[in-house]
Amino acid sequence: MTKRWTPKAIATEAKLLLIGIPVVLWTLIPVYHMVLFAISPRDSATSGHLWPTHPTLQNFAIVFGEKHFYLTHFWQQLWNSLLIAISVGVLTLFVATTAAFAISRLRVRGGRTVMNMALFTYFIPAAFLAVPMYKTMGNYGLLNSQWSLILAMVTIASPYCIWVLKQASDKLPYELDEAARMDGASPLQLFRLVYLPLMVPSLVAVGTYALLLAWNEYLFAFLLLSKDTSVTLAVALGNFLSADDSPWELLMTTGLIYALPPAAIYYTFKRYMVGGLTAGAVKS
Amino acid sequence: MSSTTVPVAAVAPLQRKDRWQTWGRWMVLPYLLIFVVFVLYPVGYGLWLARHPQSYVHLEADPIFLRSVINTLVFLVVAINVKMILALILSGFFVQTRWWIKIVSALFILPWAMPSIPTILSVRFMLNPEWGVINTTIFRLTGADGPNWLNDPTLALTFAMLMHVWKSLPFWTLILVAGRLAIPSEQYEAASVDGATSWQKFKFISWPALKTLYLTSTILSMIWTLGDFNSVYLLTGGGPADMTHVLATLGIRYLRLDQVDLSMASIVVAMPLVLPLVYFMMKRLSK
Amino acid sequence: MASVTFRNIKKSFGKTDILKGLGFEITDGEFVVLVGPSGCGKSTLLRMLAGLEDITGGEILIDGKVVNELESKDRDIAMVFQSYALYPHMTVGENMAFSLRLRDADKGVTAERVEKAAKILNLDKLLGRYPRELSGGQRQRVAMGRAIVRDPKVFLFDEPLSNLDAKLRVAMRAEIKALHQRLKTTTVYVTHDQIEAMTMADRIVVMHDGIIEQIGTPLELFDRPGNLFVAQFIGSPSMNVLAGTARKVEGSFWVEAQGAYWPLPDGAKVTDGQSVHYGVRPTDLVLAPANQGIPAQVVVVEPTGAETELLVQVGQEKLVLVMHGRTDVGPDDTVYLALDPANAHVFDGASGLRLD
Amino acid sequence: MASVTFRNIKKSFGKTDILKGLGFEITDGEFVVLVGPSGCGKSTLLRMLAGLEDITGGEILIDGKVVNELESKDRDIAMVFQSYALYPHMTVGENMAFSLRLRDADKGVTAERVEKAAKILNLDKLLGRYPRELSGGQRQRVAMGRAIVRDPKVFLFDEPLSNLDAKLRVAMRAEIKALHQRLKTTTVYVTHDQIEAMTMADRIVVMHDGIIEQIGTPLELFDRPGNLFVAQFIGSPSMNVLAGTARKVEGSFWVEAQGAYWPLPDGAKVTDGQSVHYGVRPTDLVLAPANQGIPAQVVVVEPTGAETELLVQVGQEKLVLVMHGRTDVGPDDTVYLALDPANAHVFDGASGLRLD
Amino acid sequence: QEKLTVWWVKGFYKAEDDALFAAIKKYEEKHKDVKIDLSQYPIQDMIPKTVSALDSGSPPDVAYADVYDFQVTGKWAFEDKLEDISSIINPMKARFAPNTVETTFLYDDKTKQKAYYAFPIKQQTMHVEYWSDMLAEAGFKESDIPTTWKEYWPFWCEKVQAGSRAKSGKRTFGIGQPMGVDSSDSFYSFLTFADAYNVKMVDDNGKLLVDDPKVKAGLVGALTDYTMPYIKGCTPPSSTSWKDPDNNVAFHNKTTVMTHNATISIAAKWLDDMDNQTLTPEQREEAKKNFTERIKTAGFPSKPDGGKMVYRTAVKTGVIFKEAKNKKRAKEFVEFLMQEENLTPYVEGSLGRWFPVTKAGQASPFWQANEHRKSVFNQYAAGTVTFEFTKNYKFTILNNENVWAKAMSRVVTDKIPVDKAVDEMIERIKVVAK
Ligand SMILES: Nc1ncnc2c1ncn2[C@@H]1O[C@H](COP(=O)(O)OP(=O)(O)OP(=O)(O)O)[C@@H](O)[C@H]1O
Ligand SMILES: Nc1ncnc2c1ncn2[C@@H]1O[C@H](COP(=O)(O)OP(=O)(O)OP(=O)(O)O)[C@@H](O)[C@H]1O
Ligand SMILES: [Mg+2]
Ligand SMILES: [Mg+2]
Repeated sequence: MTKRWTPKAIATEAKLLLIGIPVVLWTLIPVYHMVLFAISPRDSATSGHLWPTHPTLQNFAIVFGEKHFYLTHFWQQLWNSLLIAISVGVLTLFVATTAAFAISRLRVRGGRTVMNMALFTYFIPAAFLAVPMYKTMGNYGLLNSQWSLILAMVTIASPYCIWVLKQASDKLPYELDEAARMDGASPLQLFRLVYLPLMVPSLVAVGTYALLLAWNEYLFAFLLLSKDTSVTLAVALGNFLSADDSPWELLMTTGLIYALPPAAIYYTFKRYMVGGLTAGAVKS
Repeated sequence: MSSTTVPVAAVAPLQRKDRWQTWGRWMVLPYLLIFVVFVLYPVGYGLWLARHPQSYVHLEADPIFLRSVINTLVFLVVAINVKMILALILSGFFVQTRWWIKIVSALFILPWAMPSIPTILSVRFMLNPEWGVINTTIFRLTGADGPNWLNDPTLALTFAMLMHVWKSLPFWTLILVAGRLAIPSEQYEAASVDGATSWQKFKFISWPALKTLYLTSTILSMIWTLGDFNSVYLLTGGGPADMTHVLATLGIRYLRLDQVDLSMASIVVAMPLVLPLVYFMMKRLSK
Repeated sequence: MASVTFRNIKKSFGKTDILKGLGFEITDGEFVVLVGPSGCGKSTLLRMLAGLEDITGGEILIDGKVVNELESKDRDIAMVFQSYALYPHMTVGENMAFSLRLRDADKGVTAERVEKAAKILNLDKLLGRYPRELSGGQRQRVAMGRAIVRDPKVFLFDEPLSNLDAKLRVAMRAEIKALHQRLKTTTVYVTHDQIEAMTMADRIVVMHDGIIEQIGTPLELFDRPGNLFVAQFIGSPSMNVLAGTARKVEGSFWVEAQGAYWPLPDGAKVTDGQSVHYGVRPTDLVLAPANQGIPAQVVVVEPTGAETELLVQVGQEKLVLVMHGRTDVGPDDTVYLALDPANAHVFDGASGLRLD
Repeated sequence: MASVTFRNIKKSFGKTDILKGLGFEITDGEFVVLVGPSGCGKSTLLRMLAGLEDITGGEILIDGKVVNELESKDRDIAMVFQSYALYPHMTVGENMAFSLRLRDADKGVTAERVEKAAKILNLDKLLGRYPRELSGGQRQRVAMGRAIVRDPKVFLFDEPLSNLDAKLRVAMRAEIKALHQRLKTTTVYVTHDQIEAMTMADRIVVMHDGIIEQIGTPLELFDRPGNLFVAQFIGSPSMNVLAGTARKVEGSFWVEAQGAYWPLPDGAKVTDGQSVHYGVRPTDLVLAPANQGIPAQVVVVEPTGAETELLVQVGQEKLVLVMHGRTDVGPDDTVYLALDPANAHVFDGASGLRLD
Repeated sequence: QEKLTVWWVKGFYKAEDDALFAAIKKYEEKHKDVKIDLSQYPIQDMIPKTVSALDSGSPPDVAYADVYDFQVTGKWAFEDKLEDISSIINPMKARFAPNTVETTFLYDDKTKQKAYYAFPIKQQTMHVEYWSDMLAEAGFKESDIPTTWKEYWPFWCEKVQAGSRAKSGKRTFGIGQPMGVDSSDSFYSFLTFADAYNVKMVDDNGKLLVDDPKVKAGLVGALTDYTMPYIKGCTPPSSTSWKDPDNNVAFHNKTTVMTHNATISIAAKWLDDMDNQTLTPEQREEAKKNFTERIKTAGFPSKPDGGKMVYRTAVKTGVIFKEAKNKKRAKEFVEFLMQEENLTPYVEGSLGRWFPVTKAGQASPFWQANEHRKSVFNQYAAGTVTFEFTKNYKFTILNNENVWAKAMSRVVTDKIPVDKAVDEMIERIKVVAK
C-alpha cells in the first residue's frame, strides 16, 4: 500500500516529527558526546571540540584487543554480563509469568497477598538490602558464584514484573480461558498456548527490564562477585573510577560498546511489541 | 425430580476448583520460594542492623542531613513526575506505527542500556565550564563564557535530575507502551465515531486503562530511586558544598566510612517520605 | 452422547438472582432449544452446564453424575460462545484444530476434520486468516467450526447463527441438523430465531426471568402455549392479545373485547363473566368479506415480500394481521376480521394460564 | 441529515480486494438497508463511511463534500458496531452518555436523553451495570443506545438487532422506524433479517463479492430481482431455481426443466431453445388438486408454526414450498405443484440476468 | 589445603598487580599447603565490600586498600575489629622510615591500649605540577618561580595567568586549586596549606587542640590563601565542584598551568603513555616530551614563616581482621609480603605514584631515575608529618564530610568572612571529633 500525501497525513506526520526530533536529540546528545570521546585520540579527548581533529578508531582496537590494563578481561566480562543478564531475564520471566498467570488467570487463593508481599519488597530500598543480601548469600554458600547475582537480581526484578504482567493479563478477555477450558486445555496448556502468546508485548517489556537491570547493576554485582574473571563488565568499569588519571576515552568507548548487546536484543524482540493482539477475539 | 432414584454419583475424584487451585499454587511457588529465601530473611537482618535508635540521633546531627532530605523530596516529586509524564506522552508517540519511529525507539533505548559510570561522567565532562563541549561551543559562537553548570546547587541538582530522567525514561516509556498496546483499538474507533478529539481519547480511553499502571509505577519509581545514587554521586558528588546530596548518596557515604548503622538509618529515614505514597498506592490497588 | 439433568438450579451474581431454581431433563441424543427474552439467563445456564460459572444452588447431572464440581475440560462438552471467544493469535485453521491438538489427535485426522468443517461453514478459503481479519459472520462461523470438529458428549450452541445471512443460515441449519442426525449428540441450542427453534428442536424450553415457562415440542408450544407469556413469545409477529370478558351467548362462549365478540374454541374452560385474555395469531386472522366479521380500521400496511403485515385498530387496541401475498387495502380503510375459532387461545385474566 | 455519495469505492486489505469499485448515492433523510452474504464487505463499507478504515480508491462524499481525509470525529456520524465496542470501564449509562459528554452537552439534557433511550431499549434497570455484567443481547442494546442518544448527520447500524429475541426485535424495529420518521436522519442499516430489510428500507442495496448487485425499493427487489443472485438472496427460504430451456409451445413460452413444463409470465423475453434459469419463490408454489400440476415427491415436511415448509423433489431437483397452516401430506407422498405464471421469474442461463 | 582469603585493591598499573601476583606465587611456592584466594576490587568498592563482609561475619583474612587509612583503619582499630599484629611489625620496625609504621600504632577502645593494628605498604604526599612550556609561553623561566609562600601564589595567579592568556589567547588559569567536597585532593591540599601555617589540630593522644587561638589563626591564614586564587579568578570556576580526576584533566588539556596533586599521577600518566604500545609512535613521542620536558614536579614554596615545608604523608595501610578465619597464615603472609624483595617491586610498579615506607625502598635507584621521582624523593627527604586521623580516627569523618572544602565554599560562594567560616569549621570539628 502506498501512502498518499494528503494535507491531513502531512499534518499528522509533522506533529509526530515535532515530538520525534526533540526525542532523538535529547537521547543522542549525551550519546554523541561519548562517541566523541570514543573516536578521539588519547590526548585530545577533552579538548572541547565538536568533532575531533583526528578521528580514530584506535580506542575500539584497544578495547577489543584487551590492550589496556583495566580491560584485560574485556571479552570474558562482556560474556559474564551477557550470561548473567540473559539468565536473569529468562528466570525472571519464568518466575513472573507463572506467578502472574496463577494470580490473574487461575485466581489462586491468596494471590492478592502474594502480590502485595511482592510489592512490599520494594519498600526496602535496594541499598538497604545490600549488606543483608551479602550475608544471606554467604549463608547459602553462594558468594562469589554468579548464581548469587543472578538470584539477587531475579529477586529484585520479579515483583515488578509480576505486577506489570498481572495488570496486562487482567485485560485479556476471560472468555479465551473459558474457550480453552472447553477445548480441554489443562492449566499448563492454557498457559503455554493461549496466555503466553497474548502476553508477548508485556513480556518483551518486562524481559528487557530484567535483562537491563542485571546488565547495568553495580552495587550488588561488586558485592556478590569477586574475581576479575567473574564480574560483569559494568563492575569492571568501576576500575576507571579508581584512579584520578584514567583513560577516559577508553571508558567511554567501552561504555558505548557495552550498550550495544542489550540494544540489539531489544531490537530483535521489539517487533513482537505490537498492539491489537486480542482484536477479533470476542464481541463485547 | 426424585433424587433418591438417581444414585448420588461418586463425585469426580478431582474437584474442579481444587485442581485449578493446585496448579495455581505450583505456579506461584517459584516466586514464593524466592521471596522467602531472598527477601524475608535479608530484610529481617537489615532491620536488625538498623535497630540502634542512637543512629538516628547521629544522623540528625549531620548538618547535611536536612538538606539531603529536602533534595530527596525535590528529586522524588519533581524528577519522577516529570519523567513519568514524559513517559506517558512518549508512550503515545511510540505506539505509532511508522518505520522511522521504529528506528527512533531503538535509539531511544540506548540511555537505558548504557552503564551509568561512563555516561554520567561523559555528561559531567560535557558540562565542564572551562573545557566542556557545551561551553567551548558557546564561547566559540558568542565569545561569552557559558554558565558554570554544576556549581550552582539548583542547577546541579537539576542536572542530576535530568540525568536521572535521561537514563530511566526509556524504561518507563516502554512499560507504558506495553500498557497502551493492551488497549483494544476498537475502543478508540468507538470514541472517534462518538466524536472524541485526541485529547478526549486519551482522557477517556487511554488514561483509565493506564491509570493503575501509571500511578503504581510512579510510586515504585520514587521508592526505587529515592534520589538515585548514581546520577547524584557521579555527576555532582553531592557538591557543590554538599548541597546536592540525597539520602542515597548520604547512605553510601556512611557506608564508605563503615558507619553501617547510619547508612541503614539514612535509608530507613527515607521510608516515611514514601509511606504516604505507599498508603495511597495500596488504596489504589485494592480497588 | 449423554443425558443432562438440571435440578433446582439457582444462580446469583452478587445480590441479583438470575436463575431462580429451575429444573429439567434432557435425554440422551435430544436436541433442545432454549429460548427466552434477552437477558433471561440462557447463556448463564449454558455456561453453568459447561462448568464455566459457579453454581449458586442445585445440581447439574451429566449421565446421572453430579458434575457441579467437575472441571470444564473433563465434562467433554463443546460450546459455541455467544461472544465467539476466538483465539486471536491463531489462524482460523488453528482455532478449529485447537481442541484436537490438545487431545494429541492424529495430525491427519485433525486436518481432515478441520477441512470438512471449514467446507461446511464456507470457510475453506479463510483457514490461514486471523480472527481480526474476518467479518463478523465469518468469526461466528469459526466459533461454530471450533465446536463441530469435535465429537463431544454434549454440544452447546449459544446463538451460533445470529450473524449470518438468511441463505447461509438456512444452509447451516440443515448442516447442524444433519450433524445431529449423524452423531446423535445431545445438544442444547440457544436461538432467537423462531424458524430455527421450530425446525431444529426436539423440544423447546421457554425461559423467562430465571424460571421455565414451558417445555414442549415446537408445535405444542405454538399450538397450545401454556400461558400468556409463551403465547406471545413464540411466533413472530407476536400473538395478538385482547383483554376481555367471557360471555355465554346461546350456549356457547365468546369473549367480549373492544366492543366485539370473539369466538372461542371448543373446550375452552371459561365461566361467564370471567375476565380473560383472548389471543389470536396474526397469521390466523383473515380478512372477511365486507360486513361479515369484526370491523377494524387499517393503520399501517407493510408488505414484507411474500406476505403483507397489516396493523389494524379494533376499539382501542391495535392488532397485527399477516396475509399471504399483497393487498390493495390502504390506511384508514375499514376491513373485517374473521378467524377460525379453533385457532383462538384464551388465558385467565389474572394468572395468564391457558384455559382449556 | 445529509446526503452520502460513494464513488467507485475500492478497498483492499493487503492483496485481498474486498470492495471492487462500487458507487451509489443516498439522498438526504433516506433509510438505506445494506444486505449481502456474510463477508461481502458491508461492515467495511460502513467503517469507511465512518472514517475508520482507509480508502484504497474512490471517493466518499457527505453533503457533496469529499470526506476521504476527514477524521471520524468530524464527520458527525453515529454508529452501532457489529462487535459493539462498548467502553468496558464505563457503566451502561456512561457508555450511552459518552458522546454527549464529549460535546459538553448540558447534564440535564444528557440524562434525559439517556433515560429515554434506555427506556426504549429496555435497559432502564441496567444503567449502573458494566458491560461485562450484561448478557449478549443487553450489550447489543447498549451499543444501540449509544448511537440513538445522538442526533448525528448520518446513522450507521451494523446488524444492531441480531442478538435480540423476536419480540424485542419487532419492538426495536418499530422504534427505529419511529426515530427515523421523527428525525429524518440519513441512515445506513446492515441486516441479515429479511423482514427488517423489507419493512424498514426506503431502498435496499444488495452487495455481493465487493460489488453492488442491485439497488431498489424492497418490493422491486422482491418482485423483480435483477439477476439470479438477488433473486436467491432476497426472500427466505430462497427462491427455487431450476436450470432449463425455453420452449415455444402454441405461441406462448414455457420453460422445460426436470421433465416438466413451467409457465412463464407475460413479457418474458426468451427465445425458443434458450437456456434459462427458472425461478419460483417457495411461497408462490401451491399444492394443486391431484393430477392438475407438476407432480413431485415430498421429501421433508417441516411445520414452522403458522406455516409449513415442504421439501419436494421434481426430477433431480429439490424444491421448497411454504404453505400456510399445517398439512397432512407426509414424506414420499406425491403432490402436484402449481403456480401463477405472473409469479415466475426467468433469468438468462449464462449471465443470470433477468429476462423481461 | 589451607585457604587464605586476600582482598587487595586493584592497582593503577599492570606492573603493580604483576608484582603482587608474583609475591603471592612466591608465597604459595614456599607454603605448598596454602592456597591464596585473591580478589581485587576497584578502590571505591573496597570499603563497602569489606564492610558488608565484616557485618555478615565473614571478612577476608588479609585486606588492603589505598583508602583504608583515610577512612576506616583507625575506626576499626578503635572498635576492636582488627588483629594486633605487633608480633610481626615489631621485629621489622627498624626497616621503616620515620612517620610510617607509627601511623599503624593505633588505639583500641576495648583494650584501652595502643598496638600495631595495621601494616604500612606505601605512602603519598602533596606535589606541585606545572607545564614548563606554558610557563615559558607566558614569558617566564622556571627560575622565575618564587620560593616564598607570599610570592609563590600571586606569581601563578597574576603573572603567569595574565601572561599565558595574553600570549595564547586562550582562557587558561594560573592555578588548578581543588575545592570540591567530593574530593580527597581538596582536603589533602588544604591540610597541606594548614601545615604551612603550622596548624596542629590534635595532640599525639588525639585530643583536640582547635581551641588554641594559634590554631585558629593558622586555619584562617590557610583558608585565606587557599581561597584567594578562586576569588581572584585564577582557578577554573568549576574547581569548587571538582572531584579527584578533575584537576588532572584540566591540567592535561592545559586549562591550568599549575596544580597540586597528592601523587605524581599527572606525570606518571605520560610516562605510562610513553611506553604504551597501543599508541601511535607520534603519540608516544608526544607523551615522552610531556613527561621528560614539559611537565615538572616540584614541592611547595617555603612556609609563610619562612621555614622549610614539611609534607604530610598518608601511609597506606592493610589489615588482618580479628574475625578472620586463618589469622595464622594471614600474619605469615603479611610478614612475607613486607619483606623488601616483595614489597619494593609492588610499590615501584606504580611508576612513582606511591612512595616506599621502608628505608631500603626509598633508597632504591628507582627514585633517582627521573626528575619527577627525584622531586618526590627530595620532598620526603625533608621529613614528614602525619594526618590527624592517625591520632584521632574521627578525623576520617571530617575529611569525608570535607569540612575544609565546605569552609572554602562558605567563603567563595556564600561570601562570608574567612574567620567566620573557620569558626563554623572548628565548631563542626568539635562536634565530630570530641
Ligand atoms: N484485516 C483484514 N485482512 C484481510 N481481509 C479482511 C480483513 N478485514 C476484513 N477482511 C475481509 O473483508 C471481507 C469483508 O468484511 P466485512 O466485515 O466488511 O464483511 P461483512 O459484509 O460485514 O460480513 P458479515 O455479514 O459477516 O459481518 C471479509 O471477507 C473479510 O474476511
Ligand atoms: N457479572 C454479572 N453481574 C450481574 N449480572 C449479570 C452478570 N452477568 C450476567 N448478568 C445478568 O444475568 C442475566 C442473564 O444473562 P445471560 O447472559 O444468561 O442472558 P441471556 O439469556 O443469554 O441473554 P441474551 O439473549 O441477551 O444473550 C442478564 O440479565 C445479565 O444482565
Ligand atoms: Mg446470551
Ligand atoms: Mg459485518
